[in-house]
Amino acid sequence: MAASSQTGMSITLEFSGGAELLFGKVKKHHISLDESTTAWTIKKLLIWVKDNLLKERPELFLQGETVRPGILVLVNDADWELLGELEYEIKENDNIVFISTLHGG
Amino acid sequence: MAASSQTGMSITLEFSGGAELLFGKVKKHHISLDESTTAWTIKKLLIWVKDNLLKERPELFLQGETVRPGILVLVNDADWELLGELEYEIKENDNIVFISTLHGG
Amino acid sequence: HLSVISKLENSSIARHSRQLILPEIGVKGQISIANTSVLIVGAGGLGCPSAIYLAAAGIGRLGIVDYDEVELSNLHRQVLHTEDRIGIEKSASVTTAIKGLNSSVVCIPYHMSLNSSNAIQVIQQYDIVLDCTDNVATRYLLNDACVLTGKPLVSGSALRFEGQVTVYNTQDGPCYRCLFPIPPPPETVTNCSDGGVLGVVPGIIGCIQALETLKIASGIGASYCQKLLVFDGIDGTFRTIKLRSKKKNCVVCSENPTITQLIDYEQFCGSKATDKSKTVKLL
Amino acid sequence: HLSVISKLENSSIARHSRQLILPEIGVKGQISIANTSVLIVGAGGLGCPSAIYLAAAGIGRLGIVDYDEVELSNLHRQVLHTEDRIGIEKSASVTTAIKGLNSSVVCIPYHMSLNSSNAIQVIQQYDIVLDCTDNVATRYLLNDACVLTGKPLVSGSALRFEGQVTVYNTQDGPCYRCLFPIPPPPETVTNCSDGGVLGVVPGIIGCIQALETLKIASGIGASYCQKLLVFDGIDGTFRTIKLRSKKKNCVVCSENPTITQLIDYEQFCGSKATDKSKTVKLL
Ligand SMILES: [Zn+2]
Ligand SMILES: [Zn+2]
Repeated sequence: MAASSQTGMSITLEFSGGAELLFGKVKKHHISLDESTTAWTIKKLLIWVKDNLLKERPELFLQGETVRPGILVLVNDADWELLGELEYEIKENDNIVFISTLHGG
Repeated sequence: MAASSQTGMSITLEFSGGAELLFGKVKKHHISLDESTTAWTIKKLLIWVKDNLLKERPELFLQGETVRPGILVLVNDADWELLGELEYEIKENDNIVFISTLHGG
Repeated sequence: HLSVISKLENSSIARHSRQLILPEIGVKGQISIANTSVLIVGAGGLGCPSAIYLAAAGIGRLGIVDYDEVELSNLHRQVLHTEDRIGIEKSASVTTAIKGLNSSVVCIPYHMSLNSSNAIQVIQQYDIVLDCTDNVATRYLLNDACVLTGKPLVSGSALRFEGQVTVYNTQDGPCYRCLFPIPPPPETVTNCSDGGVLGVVPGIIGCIQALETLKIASGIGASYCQKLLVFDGIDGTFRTIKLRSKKKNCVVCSENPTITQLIDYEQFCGSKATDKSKTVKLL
Repeated sequence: HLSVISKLENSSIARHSRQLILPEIGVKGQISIANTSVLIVGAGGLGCPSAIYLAAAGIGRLGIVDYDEVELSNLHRQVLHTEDRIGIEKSASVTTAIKGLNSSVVCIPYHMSLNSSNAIQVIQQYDIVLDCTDNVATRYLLNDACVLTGKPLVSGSALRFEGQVTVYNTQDGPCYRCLFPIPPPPETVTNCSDGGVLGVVPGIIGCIQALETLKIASGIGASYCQKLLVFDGIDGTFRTIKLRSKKKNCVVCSENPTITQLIDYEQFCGSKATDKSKTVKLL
């Protein structure tokens, strides 16, 4: 797929449960990740998100190199824990969701 | 895709809203349609369903060559009206759902 | 009719503080909700949860239509009624429950069957109509009456462990007849008396109807216009289906309708406007 | 404790006829439901709909835990309370509502906060626990207490227009700590007082909790074990997520747990077991 990697890898990011409030209240982002010599892991994506999408207070989203406690990460509707968490290698058209868990009743 | 048409075309059929009661109470059926010289339209599928899957009282599912009034047909989660109804040509891996509309409250 | 309010009273601000701070609602949305009138047709499994959550949210005026009285076999799903109101008119029973929760809602019980001769007159007094009924004839009646009076129709249904929600006749979407131009054969229609229903299933569906109604009332807009939500309570699955557009040749909602006034819906459907008996003899 | 019943009384058959005819329930399932006891922790936006639909369905015994009294600002979502019960204990108010609908349910109000010293003693008297609370500390407390006593935990939460449901600690699925070994930083936790909530959203979520509970009680089994249902009320979308399995190194539910009795959850979470104030000073 030379054509697609030259124009970057298209994926969708979604934020819910209030996490979208740190991203300009936009729940769904279609993004393109540049061609890279190293694989696009979620670890690398989080740095990209911090530099390119996160609008405010990064400490409410990230803690060290991972997401802060209380945020679930899903890749194509499955818990990232099933897929290697930070080391998961992102593929074209992946849908990655960050859900802040709710506690209200 | 010579290999796949030799072994037939795999699709999923689902029945809900009570329509499953006419199909041995089985909601989801994975079926394979034989290779054919004419295209597999929904019209042709309905005859196949009547001959191969329908367990009882066909008049509660079919009327003439189409589904009886009150049954919605969906192809990949879209109303079949958007896709040509009986004339829609089925493709490999299509998900076709027959929903009997409910009236209770 | 409601007198239009333009500001919230202190008691309303205190009561609704948790929804006033939602940016999608705010003071403006709350005032819109308070200026909205809603007619709930059917005070049963769907009507009970719809009515109480609309009243809780501060809908200005609620009409409750039901021809029936409370029975013991209703109480497994019609949770606004009580044991000591068995035998009472359902519309009055729901009104009592609403008054207890929010006395500032104007609640009007209609102990009657809606039919072709009275439906328009009742419906035209309301902004939004909820179909919480249990039979096909009344569903066609409500559809046509809402098309003729230009009202959104928030339609719910439930049977066994399944439920469906859609919003007709708004945001340029289709009406019930666009989807179902011909009524189902009476022998294919199962009601809750014959098929059964787990009470909390209409609970879920009725709550979703209330949410859609509040989104219309506050200006957010409905989610299930030209979409059908299909719930399967055994599997725990919710499926959202994209429906067809308005039909160009729809007999009631198209530009050249052939139905311009209400018809005899029991005859059209071959079934009665009640869930008590299934077929009507066509003479 | 409930005395075990082995057949249905005529009044129960009449009341539950519409759910008895469901093949998935039947007489056997209804007897199971009547022999089940459920503890609802939190008599608020989630607890109200859960409680009334469980009572309607004929759950044998319902315990209702809440430390709070009814306030006007609760009534937009806590629909079992009434204007004339403002100031009354919420657990008593819910009990009154339940008695009105179904006097055959044994309903026990607990006007108290659950904490490490009393939770086990209350929970061990029930078969299933519903987390209808509004704070992180109580959510960890309930999780650990349910793991230690072997009870399924049907967990719901709601905020703004969103809701989440999952069932922990049953059918070999994970517990809350398997998913969230470390509590969220207190400054990232928003409650309904600060963030707001549209009342019918916890209505939908509480009904779904009741449905999951009835499926466990009747032997059908829960749908959202090792799954999370995520509802977005603005978009009208329901998403079901496949969650991880039980964690081999979970501190409480694994084979070699390090937590074998309840701890101080306010200290663990750095926040109080109430939605009224957010952080607790750690000494
Ligand atoms: Zn139409
Ligand atoms: Zn665990």
